[in-house]
This record gives sequence, structure tokens and C-alpha cells, in this order.
Amino acid sequence: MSANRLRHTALVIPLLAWALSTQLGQITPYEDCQQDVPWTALASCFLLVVSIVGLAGSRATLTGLTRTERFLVNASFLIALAFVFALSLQGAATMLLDPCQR
Amino acid sequence: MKDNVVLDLSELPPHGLGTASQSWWGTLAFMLIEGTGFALSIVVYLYLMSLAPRWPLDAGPPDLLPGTTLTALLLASLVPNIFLARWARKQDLLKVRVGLIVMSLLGIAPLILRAFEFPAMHIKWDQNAYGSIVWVMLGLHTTHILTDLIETLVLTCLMFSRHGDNPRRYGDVSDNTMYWNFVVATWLPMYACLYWVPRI
Amino acid sequence: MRAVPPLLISTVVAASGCSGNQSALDPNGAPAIHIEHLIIVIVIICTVIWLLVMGVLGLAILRRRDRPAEDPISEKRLTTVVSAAVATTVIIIAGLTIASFYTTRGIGVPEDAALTITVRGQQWWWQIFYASSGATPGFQTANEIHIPVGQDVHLKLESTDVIHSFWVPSLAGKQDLVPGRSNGLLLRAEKPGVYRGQCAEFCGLQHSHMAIMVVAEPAADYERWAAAQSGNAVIPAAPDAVAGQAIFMAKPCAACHTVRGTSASGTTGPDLTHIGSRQTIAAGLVETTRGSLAAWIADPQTLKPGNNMPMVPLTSAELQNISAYMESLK
Amino acid sequence: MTPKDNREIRDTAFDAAELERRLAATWTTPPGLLGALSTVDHKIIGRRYITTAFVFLALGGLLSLLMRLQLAQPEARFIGPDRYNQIFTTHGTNMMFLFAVPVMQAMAIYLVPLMVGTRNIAFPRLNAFSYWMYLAGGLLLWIAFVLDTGPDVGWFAYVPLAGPQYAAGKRADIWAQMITFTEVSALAVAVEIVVTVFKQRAPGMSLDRIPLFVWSMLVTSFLVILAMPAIMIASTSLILDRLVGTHFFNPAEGGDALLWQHLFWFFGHPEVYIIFLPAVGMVSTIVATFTRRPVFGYLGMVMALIATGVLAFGLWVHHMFVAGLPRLGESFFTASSMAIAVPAGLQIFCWLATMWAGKPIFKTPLLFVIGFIVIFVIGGLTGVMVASVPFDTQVHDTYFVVAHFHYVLVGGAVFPLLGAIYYWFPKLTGRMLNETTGRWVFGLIFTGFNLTFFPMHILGLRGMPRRIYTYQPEMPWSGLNMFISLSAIVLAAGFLLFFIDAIRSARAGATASANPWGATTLEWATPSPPPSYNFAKLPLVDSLEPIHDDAFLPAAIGLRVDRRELLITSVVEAAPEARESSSGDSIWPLWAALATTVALIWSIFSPWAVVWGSIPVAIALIGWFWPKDVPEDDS
Repeated sequence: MSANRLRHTALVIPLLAWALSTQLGQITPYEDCQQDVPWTALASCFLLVVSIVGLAGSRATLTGLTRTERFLVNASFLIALAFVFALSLQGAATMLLDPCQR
Repeated sequence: MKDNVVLDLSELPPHGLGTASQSWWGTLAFMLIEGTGFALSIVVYLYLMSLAPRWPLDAGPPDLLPGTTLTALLLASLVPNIFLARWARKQDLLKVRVGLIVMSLLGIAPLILRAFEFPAMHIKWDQNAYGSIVWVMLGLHTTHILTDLIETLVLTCLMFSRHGDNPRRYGDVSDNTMYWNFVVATWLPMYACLYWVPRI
Repeated sequence: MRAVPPLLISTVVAASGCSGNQSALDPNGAPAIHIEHLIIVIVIICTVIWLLVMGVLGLAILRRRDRPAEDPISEKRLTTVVSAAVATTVIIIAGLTIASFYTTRGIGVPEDAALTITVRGQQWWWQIFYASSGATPGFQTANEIHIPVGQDVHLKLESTDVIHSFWVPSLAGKQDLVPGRSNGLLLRAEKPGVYRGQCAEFCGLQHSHMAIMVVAEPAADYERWAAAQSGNAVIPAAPDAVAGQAIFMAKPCAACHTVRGTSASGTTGPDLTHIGSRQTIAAGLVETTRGSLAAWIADPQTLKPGNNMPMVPLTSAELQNISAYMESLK
Repeated sequence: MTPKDNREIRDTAFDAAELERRLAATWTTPPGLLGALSTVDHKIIGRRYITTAFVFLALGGLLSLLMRLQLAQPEARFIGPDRYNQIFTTHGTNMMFLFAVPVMQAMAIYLVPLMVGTRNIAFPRLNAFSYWMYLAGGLLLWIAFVLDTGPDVGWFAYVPLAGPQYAAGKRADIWAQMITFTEVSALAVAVEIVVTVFKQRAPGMSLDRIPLFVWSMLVTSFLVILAMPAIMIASTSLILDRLVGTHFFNPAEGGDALLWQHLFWFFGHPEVYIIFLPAVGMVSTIVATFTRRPVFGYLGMVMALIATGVLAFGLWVHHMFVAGLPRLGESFFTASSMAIAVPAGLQIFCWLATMWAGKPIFKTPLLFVIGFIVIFVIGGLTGVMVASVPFDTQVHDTYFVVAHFHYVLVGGAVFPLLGAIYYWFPKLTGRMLNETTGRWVFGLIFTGFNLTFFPMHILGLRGMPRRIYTYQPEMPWSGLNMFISLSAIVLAAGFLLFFIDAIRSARAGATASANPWGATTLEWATPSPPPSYNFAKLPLVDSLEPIHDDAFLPAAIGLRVDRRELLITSVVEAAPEARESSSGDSIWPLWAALATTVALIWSIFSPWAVVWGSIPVAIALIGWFWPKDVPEDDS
């Protein structure tokens, strides 16, 4: 994968991770509660780590871009930051709340 | 406001093809709308399944034969479809006409098979929520086959009329083949959901 | 037939006095108190933020401008200031979110509640089931829940028709009653009193008149109340009440209502076995008096338009007797 | 070059006056009724859309006054429960589906092609069709309301209350089918805007030079495209449950009542941002013009638009915090709802920074923007409150939420919209709105709004639920309710004055020059109102502010003048790719809309309408697309 491709795809990862985490949050608490395994917390932490890696990957190199490309990469970096923030708040929820609570 | 001319566009082609055409993007946007709709219908199916004590509700799993035949037929139809797209790009009127006739027939055939698919579900839409979602998913996809078929038929007529030999028409044919690819592609997850998820 | 003149209806309506308190800012239940603390914290922080933003806005538009508008240094300074503001936002938001999560932990339904009560929403009243406990058999009542003070009470919330929402703000936040599902809610009154609540999810024509009273009382009083409620209806002694009972059984009333210990065993409407002991009738619409009972029975559709109780034609003597009977069902 | 090309008539052949005459001959809609019914000019359709949307705003406003009349006193009997339920349902449905979304899209229909420097919107006939569908949907709702069969199940139409068992008659079907109308028109406009922004930008307008309003409409259009299918699935399932006995929402047969809420809010929450994001674009445009400098933090603004747009799809459960889902799952939505405060805050900070660094000129549009910031920050902060699960269990479905979303929607969208109307009125009509009246309008609406809606926060915390047609005298709410009802008169007076000003100025206001505010975006590089072809020569863009240096606007030539021709450019860099013809006027979109209307309304009564009703629709569509031997067809 070229560095250019990496820069763009890496930034999609936090976004997808957040979308996936949000969906899982609707499904896994039921399983957690029945099986007594913290699936939600595990999934949430995993997705948080993945999205931080994605974020870091995109910052590998920024040379050799046109003005418009640089703009796009920078904008998506900021966007990805917002999703990492949302994911970390979701992670905090899995630490603090009981999956059985309705 | 005054202006100073710095760019002459006269040498540009008078009609854009592929990503340079508006209708290509328009088709893509409508595919995004309908693709979201298909995806949501699958989500509804899985949601209802997650609530049900057993699945399918009050019915056995659907018979595989009609649906699988239809899936095979749809996949096979991709071959002439891809050829048609190529001929439309080359603006080869004769081959495009032949391709459109073939694709019209390949649009009618799945509709006939679809008629056998509904009874193969062993449930009616008004029996329970499983029947409702199954019929709606099949109906939703049938509408798309039907719409594409009508479009193909109209294009076939056009290509045999004096309006046919025109880059714009070839562009329409090429968008139509893209849409058929989409109709086939969206069927695959629906097929998996309708026929194989109840067997898990 | 208009058995009751409109004047009487308006006096009855105006005279109803059972308000209880119905306010999230006057909490007397443990969950409501937790939430009120959160409300106060968030509101104070948000007010400070708003005042700060307004201060900056005011300065930004009104400050004197004698320097040249654009120079690269001020652009850089703007970036620093805006970045700092965003960073502050992130920290405050994270803090509020964590505070919210902690409060959520405090309002869950405990697994070992002292008492479990089933509340079933109906268009437009509350059906309430107490399970049998010890010597007291289970019983049914309507629109009024009694709970012992200082104990965890688990409400099981169900619905037979549309979605309703159980909300007694002084005791706890609200929770929906969804047909086909069973939800739970923790009530724990910290001091005795009558707490009013009402349906919070739009449920049709009489959504506005679907109130519920929660009476929190000392454990001994509660036990006495439960024992009385679990018994059959008193047999009327006064002549008008005796006559009223006969009319009640003969007219369509008995087809919809149950009066335990009699032949009336309808299940469409509220159980009337101890209606005279309840503070209100028609889901908090009016205080229970002989006059309000008469007004209600004579013309329920004027008092609560669209409700499911039909107007049963009665002579004025019949009406008085039935009202007397109802009032006697303590 | 083929001989055919030689016969084509190019703009290079004429002087300015002759060029404009020939362009007008090709592009101008012919006068008369047929011309009006078959026009595809985005400016005419845009104006029509805006006007219709404001008519619906006025009608919806009248309904709110009726509600305030009823609620001013306890146990009032002006309006019975049945009519009241119709009124609040119609008010909500009307304001969301017939006013807020269409008016924002309408502004885009008018402005986006001008701001990106092209001659018409993409798919102009679809645009005409979308207007007729919107009008038909609006008429369906209002005619039903006037005939006392208006929907009465709330704008959210929760099942089972809206289902076959508890909503007899056709009221809920009318609601669901009206959704179909507005959804078709909104989707059509969204597709047009996406393609216009992607493919028709002036050469040189690369992605980092797109005006913020255009960015906001691009993001909004994607939100429409991804959110509307959810309500399409939902309303179709509801109609099927009611008409042919499916069981999607019937728990007794394996369906689920909460399924409706999931589907509805998966659409319904992005809907809020579909209304709010265009306002962000409007505010940014107005702030830039009236502080005489570009908006600070273009990159941050674009980031905020996109991040908000995506986060909008992860918030829907925060409307269901009391439905009984696991608290842990709900808290994931608290997290996302809280996170959206960061891009929202960033936007506010950027506007404040712009005002700080610039030199504000206090014309009416800027007043509305200032009012917007004051009000919207409150709405945003109460949004943080309702995002918290425990907080929400107390205020959900109370007047606190009524206050909250009016602060967000009126403060966040209507204030910027009114500012935008004052700002772009010269471009829309060629005349200026009255500045003095504008200050009165702002003053009345700002004061009236806050006095009306702020007390509702308190009412909600003190226990007053939403959607009640009356309350009992012993509840301590009557004083505030009376106060609110009186304040609503002030608010209504402000709107009345605005309508009077708009009608009067459209006829007799001061004539506007091409660029009365000294603005820097392309719509001001052409006369007010613009000619039918928008630009005589296509403008070129070399910065975020294409008419900053306003002596000369670089221009491109070489398009044909004997057919409607546009320039197609590439998505990222906006480099010229092709010339393309744009459809001429046609009556077929109207026929197609009429045929669709008949099929949709008929299908409320019989499922066979879908079969038989689609035949005229197909005929109309074939008529629409069949080539007609006009220059637009050759290439």
C-alpha cells in the first residue's frame, strides 16, 4: 500500500471503528450480562486502540502532497480525532456501567 | 463586473462519459440511497430474528431451489452485461442492440423464478413478522429488477429508433449496465440472509 | 341526557385538590435525589460556559478597533486561543460524561428489592398488581400505589395497549411501558407523602388525564393498607348503597368492572373493590367524593372526552344510589 | 473537428450585448402558464420552493398560536383533545417536513449553482418534479387537516398508537404517505446538489476553495441520502401493517414496537442536523461578509461539518433513553451525543474569532447571527443535558425538551435562515429588504422567542409533560403558561412584520446592485436577480474569495449558446472535463408528479394502486426521458 493510500484509508478506520462500536453497544451488553464476560469493554478497547493506530499511521509522512490533498488529509485527521474522542467516552462507559442494568 | 478571459473550453468534448458525466454520478447517488434501503431491510430482518425465541417463526427454512437458481442466473447475467458495457463504451450500435435484447430477456427470466420464490418461503406476509420481512425483502428486490427491466426495454426501443446512435444514448446504456450490476450485487447479501441465516 | 349541569362539572374539576408534588426539583426519592444533584452540577457548569461565551461575543463585537485588521501574528494568536477553547471543551465534556455515568449507576433497579409491584398501562389509567406476600394475598387496584417509606420498591412496567411512560418526578426518572416488553424502575421514597405523577408518553386522546398517585407511608401503615386492600369489598349497609349495589350489578357496570366478593367481575375497567379508599377517580382527574363520583358516572365523556367508559343512562335516584355504593367501597 | 461542430454557435463569436441576448434566448423560460408549469430554471423553482416553505411556516405558526390559546389556562375548553392532537401532530410534521428541510434545500437550489458558478442545477427536470411532489405532499397534509382527518398520532407516529389497532381511519396513513412525498422530493434535491457540487464547480474551485455554505449543503445532502431510506422503510412498513396486515410492529406475532423507534430515530436524529448544518453554512457566509474578512479556521469549519454529519448517525438511541434498553448501550449514545459538542463548540469559537478579528457591520443579517449565537449556545448546552441518561429520564417528553429543541431549531436554524433571507433577498428578488423594519423584526422575534420558550425549561423540570391538551388547575403551571401564551403574541408579531416587509419589499423595495454587501462569493458576480443563464461567461476561481479583487473576474469561454450547455469539472481539483448539455423546459415532470400523487394517495386505500397506479407513472417517465430532437440531445 502506498503512503498516499495509507494516509487516506487510515483516517477511515476511526470512523468505522466508532460506527461498529456504536452498533455493538446495542448487542453485546445482553451477552455480557448472560455470560459474565466483558465483551463490550473488550470490543470497545480494541476498537479504540485500532483507531489510534489508524490515526498515527496517517501522520507517517505528509510530504509530496498537493495543496488540496493536504487539505483533505488534515481535515480528515481532525474528523478522526472527534471519533477517537467519542470512542474513548464509550470506553469509559464500559468501565463504569453494569451491562445488566436496564 | 468586468472579466478577463483566461481559459478557452471549446476543445472539450461535448458530452462527458463515465465519471465525467452527471448521470453516472446521479446513478451512483441513487444506488447509495437504495443500497442503504437494502441494508436497512437486512438489519430489520436480523433485529426481528434477535427477538424471536426461534427462527424462522412458525415455518421451516425456505426451499433452496428457486432462490439459488435465481442467484446463479443473476450471476451469469453479469457476463453479457459486462460485454454490453464494453460495447457501449466503444459505441458499437449493432452489438449494443444485440446486448440489450439479451439483457431484456435476462431481466424477464428472474421475474419468472421470483414467482416461485415467494411460495418457497412457506409463509405469508400476514402470518407473522418473519413472513412480513421476508416478503418485503423479496418485494423490494423484485421492484428493482422490474425497474431495471423497464429501463432496459425502453433503451432497447431507443437504440432501434433514429435517436439511437448518439454518445448520450451509449452513456445511458452504460449507466444501465452499472445499475444492473448493482441489482445483482445487492441480491447476494439478501440471498445469504434469506436462505442461509435461518439454517445456521 | 345531560345528567349533570356544566356548572357542577366545572366546580368538581376546580375543586379537585390532590396535587401532591410533581417536580424534578423537589425530589424525595433516592433516584430523584441523585438526578437532582446531577442536574444542579450540569446546569451550573453550563450557565458559566454560556456567560463566558456571551462575554466573549460582547467583547468581540463591541471592542474598539484601532489596530489594522489583519496581520499574521493575530491569525496565529487566534489559532492558539481557539485550540485552547476546543481543548477546554473536550475536558469539560469528558467530565460531564463521566459524572453522568456515575449517576446512572445510582439509579438502577437492585436485584433484592423489598417489594415488587406490577404496573400495567391502559388507555388512560393505571392497573396495579400487588403480588401475595406472607399472609396477605395478591390484589389489584388502580391509579394509586402505596409503598413503604425508605425501602427499595421494584416496579415492573408493562402495557396492554399502546406505549405509556411512568413518571413520578419527585421519586424517580421516567420509564416507558412498552407492549410486548417488561421494564423495571426503582422507587424509594425517603419521606412519607403523596407524590403525583402522570403518563409522559403520548398515548392518545386522554394522555393529559392519566395521573397516578404514589402514597409513601411508614411500613406499619403500608401493611395495614395492603391487608385491607387484599380483602373483599365491604358489604353495603346504608339503604342507598344497598340499592346502588343492586343497580350496579344489573346495569352494564359489572361487565367492565370487578368488585371482589360480588358477581361483578369485568376486567376492561379498573378494579373497584376499594374505590372509596382511593384519593382520586378517573386517573387523578378529580378527588373521590360522592359528588365527583356522581358527576363522573353521569357523564364520563364530558369530564374526560374520549375515554373508554360509556355513558350509562340512569335516573337521578339511580345515580345517587350508585354513587353512594361506590363511596362506601372503602 | 467534425463539420457538425462548425455549425455550433459559440460564445466566442459575439460581443457582450449580443452574447447576453443569445444566451437569454436559449435559457429563458417562456412567459405564460405553460412556461411556468414546465420551467426547469433552478432560480424560479428555488424561489417557488422558498415561498411555499414560508407559507407552510406561517400556517404551522398559526397552529402553535392555537395551542398556546388552549394552554393559556388550565382545563380550557377551546379545543378538544381530538383536534388538539391533530394540531400538534400537524404542527410538528409541517415544521419538520414541509418547512425546515425543504426551505434549507430550497435555499441550496437557488444558491448552490450560483455559488459554484454554473448555469443550472444538475438534473433540472428532477428538480421541477421534486417541487411538485413537495407541493402535493403539503396539500395532502393540510387538506386532510382542514377536513378534520389530519394525522393525530404525533410527528413521530409511535406504534402501536399509530398502528392498525389504535389508529382507526386514514389519519395515520395520510401521515405516512405524506412522508413518502417529502422524502421523494428531499432525496431528489439531495442527489441534484451532490452532483452539482461534485461536477459543476467553476474551474479552479478545488475542494479547499468551496464556499462554506456549499460545503454545508453537500454534507446535508449526504445526510439526506443516508437517513431518508430509514424513514422510507419505516413508513412503508407502517402502511403495510395498516393496509395488508403485516406484523412488523405487532409484538403478538413476533414484531416489536421499539423497531419503529429505532428506524424512526435513525432518520429522525440526522434530520435535526439536516436542518441545522445548512444554517452553519449561512452563518459562516454572513459572518464573513459583515466582518469584512474570511471566516477564521476554514479547515476546522469543514471538519466540524463532516464530523457532525457522521456523528449524527450515532445518536438515535438518545431519543429512547427511557424505553428500557440496557443502560450500557444507551451510554454509548451519551458518549457520541456529548462528543458532538466538540465540533459544535469549534464552530462557535471560529465565528467568535472571526468577529473578534474583523470589523463587524451591524446590518440585519449580522443581528440575526448574533441572536443565533446567543440562543443556539443555550440549545447546545441543554443538548448536553438531555444527552445524559439520568438527566434525560427526568426531562424526556416534558416541556424542557420542547424548550430545548425550539432553542436548537428556531435558534439554530430559523434565526440563520431569516438572516440569510435578509442577506440574499437582493439576489432573490433584485430588491433590498427594509433595514429599519429588519431591526424591528429582529428585536420582536428575539425577545418574543426567548420569553416564549425559556420558561418552558422550568415548566418541564416542574413536571409538565409534552403533548397534553390541558392540565389540571391544581398543578402549579398556569401562571407560566399564561405568560408563555402572551409572549407568543410578541413572537408572532415579529414574524407578521417580517412577512409584511418581505411582500412589500419584493414589490417596491430599493433596487439592489449586483453586490450590495461587498461580498466575495460568486453569486454576487452576476446581476441581482441573475439572468436566466446565471453567468454570461463562466467565472474562474483562484482563491476562497473569488471576487476579492473585484476589478476583473477571470472568465472562461468556449461554450455553445444555441443549446443549454454547462461545464463539467473534476471532483477534487475542479479541472474542466467536458461540456455538457442541460435539459430544456418540459411539462413531463409535472405529469409524472401528478401520476405519482394519484398512485400514492390511492395506495392509502388499496394495495392494488401500486400496480395500476405505476402504469401512468411509467408513461410519464418515458415521456420525460424520450429524446425530442432539440440541440440539448446532440453531442
